[in-house]
Amino acid sequence: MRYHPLSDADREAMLAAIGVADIEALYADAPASTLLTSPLDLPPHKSEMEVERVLSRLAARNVAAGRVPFFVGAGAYKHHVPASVDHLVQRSEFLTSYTPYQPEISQGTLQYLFEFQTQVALLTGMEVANASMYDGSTATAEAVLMAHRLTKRRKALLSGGLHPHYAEVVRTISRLAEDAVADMAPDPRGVEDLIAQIDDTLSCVVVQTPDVFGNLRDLTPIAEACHRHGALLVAVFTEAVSLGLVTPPGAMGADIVVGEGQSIGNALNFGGPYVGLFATRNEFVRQMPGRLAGESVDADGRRSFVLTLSTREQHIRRDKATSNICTNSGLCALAFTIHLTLLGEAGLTKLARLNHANAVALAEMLEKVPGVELLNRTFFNEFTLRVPGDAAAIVETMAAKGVLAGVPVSRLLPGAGLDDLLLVASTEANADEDRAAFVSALKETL
Amino acid sequence: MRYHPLSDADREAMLAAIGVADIEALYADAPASTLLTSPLDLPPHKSEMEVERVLSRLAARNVAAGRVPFFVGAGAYKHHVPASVDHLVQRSEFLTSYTPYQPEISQGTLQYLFEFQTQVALLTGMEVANASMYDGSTATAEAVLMAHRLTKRRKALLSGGLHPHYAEVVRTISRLAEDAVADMAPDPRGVEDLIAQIDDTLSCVVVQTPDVFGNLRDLTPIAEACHRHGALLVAVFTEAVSLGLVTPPGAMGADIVVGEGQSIGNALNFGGPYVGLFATRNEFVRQMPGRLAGESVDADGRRSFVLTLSTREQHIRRDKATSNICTNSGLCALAFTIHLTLLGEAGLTKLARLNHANAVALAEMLEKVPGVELLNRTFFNEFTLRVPGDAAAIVETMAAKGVLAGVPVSRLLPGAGLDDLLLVASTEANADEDRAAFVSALKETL
Amino acid sequence: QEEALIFESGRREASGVDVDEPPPFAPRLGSLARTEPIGLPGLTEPETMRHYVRLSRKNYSIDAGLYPLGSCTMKHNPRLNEKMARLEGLADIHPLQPVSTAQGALELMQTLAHWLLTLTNTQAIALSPKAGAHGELCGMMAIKSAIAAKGEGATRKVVLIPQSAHGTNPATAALLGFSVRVVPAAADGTVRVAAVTEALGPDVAAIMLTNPNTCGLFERDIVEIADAVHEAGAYFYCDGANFNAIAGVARPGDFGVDAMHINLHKTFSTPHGGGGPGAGPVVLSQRLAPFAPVPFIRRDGERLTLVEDAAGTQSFGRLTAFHGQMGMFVRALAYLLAHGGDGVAQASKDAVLSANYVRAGLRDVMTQPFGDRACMHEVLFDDAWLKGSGVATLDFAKAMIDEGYHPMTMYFPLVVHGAMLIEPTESESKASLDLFVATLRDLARAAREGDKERFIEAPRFAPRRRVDETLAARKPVLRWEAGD
Amino acid sequence: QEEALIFESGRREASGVDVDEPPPFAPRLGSLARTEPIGLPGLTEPETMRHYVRLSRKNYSIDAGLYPLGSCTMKHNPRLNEKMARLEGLADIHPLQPVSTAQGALELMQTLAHWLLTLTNTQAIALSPKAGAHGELCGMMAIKSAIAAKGEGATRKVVLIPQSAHGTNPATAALLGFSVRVVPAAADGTVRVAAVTEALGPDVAAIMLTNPNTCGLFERDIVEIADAVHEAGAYFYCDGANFNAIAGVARPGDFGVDAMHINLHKTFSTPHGGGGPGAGPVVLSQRLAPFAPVPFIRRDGERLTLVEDAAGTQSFGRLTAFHGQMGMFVRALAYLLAHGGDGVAQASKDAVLSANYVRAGLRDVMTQPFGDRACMHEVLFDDAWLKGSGVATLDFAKAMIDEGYHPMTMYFPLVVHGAMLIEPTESESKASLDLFVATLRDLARAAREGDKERFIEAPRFAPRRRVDETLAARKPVLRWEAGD
Repeated sequence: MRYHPLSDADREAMLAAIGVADIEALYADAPASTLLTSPLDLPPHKSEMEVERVLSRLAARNVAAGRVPFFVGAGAYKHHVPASVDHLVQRSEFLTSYTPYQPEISQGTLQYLFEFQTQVALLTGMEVANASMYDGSTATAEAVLMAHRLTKRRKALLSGGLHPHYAEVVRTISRLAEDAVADMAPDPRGVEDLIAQIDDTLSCVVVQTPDVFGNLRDLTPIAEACHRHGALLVAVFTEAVSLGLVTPPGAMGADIVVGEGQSIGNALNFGGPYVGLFATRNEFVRQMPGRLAGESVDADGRRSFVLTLSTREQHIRRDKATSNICTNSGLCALAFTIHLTLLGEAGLTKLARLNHANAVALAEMLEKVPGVELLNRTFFNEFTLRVPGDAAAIVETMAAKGVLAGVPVSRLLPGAGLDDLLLVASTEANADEDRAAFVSALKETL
Repeated sequence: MRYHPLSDADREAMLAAIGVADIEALYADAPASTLLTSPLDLPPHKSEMEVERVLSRLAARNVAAGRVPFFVGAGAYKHHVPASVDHLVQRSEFLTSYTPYQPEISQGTLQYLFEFQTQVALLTGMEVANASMYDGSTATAEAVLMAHRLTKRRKALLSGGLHPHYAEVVRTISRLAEDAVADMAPDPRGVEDLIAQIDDTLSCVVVQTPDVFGNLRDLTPIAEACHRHGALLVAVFTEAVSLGLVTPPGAMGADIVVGEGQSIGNALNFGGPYVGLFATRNEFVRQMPGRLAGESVDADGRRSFVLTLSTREQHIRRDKATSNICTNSGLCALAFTIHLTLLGEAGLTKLARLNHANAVALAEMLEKVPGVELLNRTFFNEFTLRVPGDAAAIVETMAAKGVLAGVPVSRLLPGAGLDDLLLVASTEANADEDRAAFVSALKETL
Repeated sequence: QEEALIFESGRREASGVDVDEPPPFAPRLGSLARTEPIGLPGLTEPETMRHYVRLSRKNYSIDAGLYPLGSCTMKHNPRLNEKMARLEGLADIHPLQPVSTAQGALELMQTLAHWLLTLTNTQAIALSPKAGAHGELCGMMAIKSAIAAKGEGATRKVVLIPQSAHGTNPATAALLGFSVRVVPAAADGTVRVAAVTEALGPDVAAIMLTNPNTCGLFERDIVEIADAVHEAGAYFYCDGANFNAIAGVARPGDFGVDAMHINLHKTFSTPHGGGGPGAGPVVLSQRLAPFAPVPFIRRDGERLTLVEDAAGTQSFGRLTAFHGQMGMFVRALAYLLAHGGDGVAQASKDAVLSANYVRAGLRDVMTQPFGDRACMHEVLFDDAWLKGSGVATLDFAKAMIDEGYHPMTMYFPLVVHGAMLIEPTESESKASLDLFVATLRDLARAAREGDKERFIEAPRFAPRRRVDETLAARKPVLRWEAGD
Repeated sequence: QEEALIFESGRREASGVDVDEPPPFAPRLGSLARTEPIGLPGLTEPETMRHYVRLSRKNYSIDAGLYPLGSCTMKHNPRLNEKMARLEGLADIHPLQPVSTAQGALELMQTLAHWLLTLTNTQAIALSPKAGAHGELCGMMAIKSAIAAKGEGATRKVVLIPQSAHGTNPATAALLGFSVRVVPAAADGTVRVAAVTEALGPDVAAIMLTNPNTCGLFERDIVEIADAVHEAGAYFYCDGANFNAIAGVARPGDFGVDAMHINLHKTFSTPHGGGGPGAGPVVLSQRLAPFAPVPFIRRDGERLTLVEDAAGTQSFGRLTAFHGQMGMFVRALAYLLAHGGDGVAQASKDAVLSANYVRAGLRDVMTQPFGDRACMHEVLFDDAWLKGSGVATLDFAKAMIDEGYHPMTMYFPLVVHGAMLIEPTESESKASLDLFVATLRDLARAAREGDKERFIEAPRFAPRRRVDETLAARKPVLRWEAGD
């Protein structure tokens, strides 16, 4: 086996040194009844060529986003990732290194995490950020738990514009952790009156902008209402590129900002791995979950980076930790920080502008299609259409024509009576011909 | 521009430091008539996404070997390259490093070249090998020139089984260097009487095994005849994998062994870059072209590697160098040596066996096709068929059916009256279904 | 040369990406267009390459050396797996595109599920957990849901956990509102059934046990413990962190496990990546199967469908936005296909063999807390042998850096004084193990002979000497600030 | 830790590749089956990864630092180009598959040809040369063929070459049976037309000139020289090694060049790869076009065809087995498309600007052989300023290693005593150039202040100290031998 350096002769020699007759003897503590006596019904090892063949065949049965006019978003976005990002992420010293608990031989990882934290803080307009979470949805759940710890209250209010998956994740963990959740109704036009629902029982209000329907939300009055009632405002985003062009949550009074970082540096990957972003105010840092890289000095006085404030974490506090999370999303955070370094402020701003321009161009074309209504007054690179008929069926028909038109709201909110709504996203990856293909496939379908 | 670190402000500051008003002033020595006054008619810079789009479209217009039943050989072979090979070759420290003239900071390159040289020597059965040449064909031409230098004669005899392109390369350089070449007729069955042509005017005889028609050639009697007449035997191979299973030229008395190393570690690449292998006897080393890595010690006495015997090279000897070659095929040699290290003797032997087995299986199926004749008594992974009709037309028809059946001899030897011969190669990449597809497409075509 | 921060070397106007300028258009941002600059630095592409390549060269990695990290399992990461994860048809697909256009992806997930269920002899799987700790949460959520379904939610509020457990276990239990009751270990480092029986009661929801345990030992009472737990109406959560010692050799389902997460990076070699991303699928017994989270895959003749809505099922709900760590699934499946059933078993056995070989090589110079007995895939030493030398476990570990090694796991498990937990994995050659043992013997000799400097001052030859962690925690500097 | 040779760490039976066993079959090897073992060592995949990763870490690279190598042009290698060269439809195609199945490949080569012809204002191109020196050979073969076609083959046997030329120039001329006549340079480092006229005669076949020349200067008489050469019935071969100073700014065709090779790695950034592979397409004037080697591409309506047979044409024949370095063509074209016409010109200008900036930064501490005048993309210093310091050019260069830099080009061109030729390229930021200049100033100061140790002992902080080259050459050990 190509992956196993030990030969049978090596094994013999090693067994002799240990002083046992065979490897089985080393499993002597295991009850005999639990040791397999015959091989499992699994195929034997395969050559590299054969593994490639099997997986390539599976891959060929999927429609890759880059091969068709592609408008699917709702929390994950098709963006171009520079070749240098993927090259660097595959450097042995990044790919195959361990969590940087030994700072002397991990400065590479620690410095990029420190840079990542700073970038996330700047992007969100917050004071401090952690070294990443699993993804945007789990980061949102952790934000709610953090708000509970900070306010010593245990009830969250979720906006009707929050991504339904995110809301479900919060509800699931809240129910099982025996915390309370209040839900607003789905809010396709972004007009809900959240403020009227805010009272002194809430630990936090969770609002997304751009919301799942694409609407930009002004968080400032909501933040003020929260703070009047001793609650925290948790702001959520699922499209990090939007922050290049819109007012950041930090500038609107958010206390905790969480979001999905996939769209900078990371592939779609059918949903994962992604990278959760998490930022807050300095005063809350000791209740923040996740890892943190901090600056220090080494014995020679040189600037050095090190994981810090680990007393919040499970391997020190065990049943009193801020979270049970043990890993972050290191390599995805690396991809994010490299891509954002490549972009810089100038590139991110331009990229966001191009996204917005493409979405506006598409919206203008679609608004003119008879029977189709654009629900959004504002949006960044995604918007909601009301279509004449079942959006899911329309998407399926258009897929058969080679156009992936978007996400039917009924897939995210089944049974909510929103079957005629379609979420449509457009990024820099869409060219003129993609938009034309969308419009013509839609017209044929309606 | 993403590749240019200097900003306009930087440029201004630098011009000021230099003391000139603009960059144009630095071109003052160039005659004004030669400086362009308006931009050339070339497109402006493109985003990475756009470059990918252009090149992907071109790529999509080619039929990739891995996507069809594929039997094309004749000097370049479709083999599986392990993923780790390509990963390692792309390590920054290999990919973007310079020729190892500074051994103190180039031990990585120098050690793998030393290992490569040893592997090539072992594989060919020779005493010493260089650090690689451009490819097999240019290595062959250099071998002839080396034989001329060693024997002080200037006439080579080329076997009729030598790859016609290789023969052309030798003839071209010989004609222009005013050396002589004697050619044997094309020899599809490997039965030519070379020995009768050997006399005291020859510097060398050039014989390929497996020859271009796939026949294995016993070099021993030819070597003896050469040596009787003071000539050298130059042995050529185009399929390095064959050396895992057949008697190496070194064991048959060859004086210089050259060949193409593409099939170990390197992609087909439409013909290049490839890697020429070059081995010889110790006594001839100072007339060998190309770079050499040698063992030495550093000032602390540690084993170290260094480019050596460079007095043979053009940057020292200028018009008396062994060759005008200045680069080798470093990265392709690296791919070769990594793949061969992964294979090892055990893996190479097995791989060669599987190649041979697949070719035999295919030959047995094709021999049974009515009207088709197998010309070879012996072969490794490639053989010659006589087909009823024009082989080129048959190949074209089969290509339209999605089978790339091989190389018509007429493409290599136009006008030689061998239009009904087809070279067919089969490697480990061919599965049962590929062979079945070949046979059925051939039957349909005939 | 020190490597500047991007905030020091970058410029606001520099960019390593060229973006096309759109034709003029009317924005639809309402009043929410950004008005203030972000403050982000940019680097051109050449500068970016150099920055990260230089940073990377300050890191240790498996590709460059052995990682003897007990319980963390740093093994070889085949590059084939990286290549497969980047196949366009697997990397460039969206979690919400029509399932009719992603049948290959679902088939891949089903295939991985089949392997994991077969290797564990369990009946259902939740693929979506994002990492091991997330898998623990998933498994304990399923248990809590099952208890609630039986109407015992109010009474069963205790989880049994041995002191040697990973910190994630009590953290997970606490997160779900359980209180933790510690189960003591016997003198031989294992949990005996008697201790469990003693701790069990009608208030117990579950036991969380790691097997092989964190001392590197197989829990020999495992079957009896499972029986006792089940008899008491509780569930058996098995921490699968050490599954790599037994995969293909024994099946947790045969121990009576109700739920177990599988760290794909530990057992099936998805890259650790400097701390993530992980993936922690959870296998479930028949009893817990109905409570598995959404989404899950259903086969409908030729067609695979995704069940994404928990309504109308007993599913406890959704753990994360989409379907899990697909990129990791691809890598793990590539690993499994490449190894085959035979290779997986061999990997486990070689891992155990290598750990015992290291044990045999060091047993006369270092001390083992539970005596010199066969271990599983990792071997545990304590610091009794360092007593009086003035060298602590930490110093010894830091001295390993100067010899070209990453330190072993230290001070874990907590139950052992000055613990040193060594896991060589199956990826090391005998020559590599021999060199490692010889180096540690040499260090041990030096420690005992009083060459304190070599330890207290270590590391001396690394990119950094010891870093002041106290300063970092006391005066946290967690981001760059202008004018720093 | 030292890294063993694979012959020391590998085993005959070990392999990092799994190969399927074929069903039994009757071999067709006749009497030529291998009977003796090869003696090759194998390593498993984990060992292989570690071996080469560790080796790589002993190398300097562009990605890790500046390479101030005059005349060798080590610039940034975009990873996009690597990605494009690996597109399945470009990497996995065979040179002899039907041209009907490779139309995209031929179109790509035609597109690259169009760029190169436009940038040089020439009329034909030979894509097949494998590297710069091979391109020289190609160009000189075309010239020799043209001369022969005019019936002057027997008389025109001399090639004019300036003393400062690359060694490949005289080597190429000699290989083709020409004798070399050296043209002296003027005191300002350039070749004046008078010197050329003096050397010209009816025996002269060609002049081989590099422009910008190897002293980093633009040959100001270039047009007059070309006219004189043509008037004398000879041809003008231009060594294109320094084309990167003028690409997009001036066109060799406008100088009167008849043939010029283009080093794709120097000008268009295909990676140097530790010494290759290169690619050296040659552009040709109308006068030489008929003699271009096969294969070449012909457009036949929509269809592209390959002319592979020289018969019936004036082509001088074939230079190499197939169509050239396709993998390098892809990279170069990706570079060109990305840069665009504007970016190529900017690259040339920035390269010249950066070289002059380094000149401005060092002109008061180092000496220039031809006075302080504007240079092209590289700046040349001599060792006059080191006189009496006991430090030679070599020592100075080796001391640069200890500062984290690759040495500059030394002792070339030969016409300058103790030459130091510095080419920073357009890929360095101003901050990087400033640091480089500051470092060299510091070293220069140390050399002049007599801190000899720092130079004579250098390098002290590299993977190796100075290597004994004499020993290597006197007792060549060119391969590993058992029992070494």
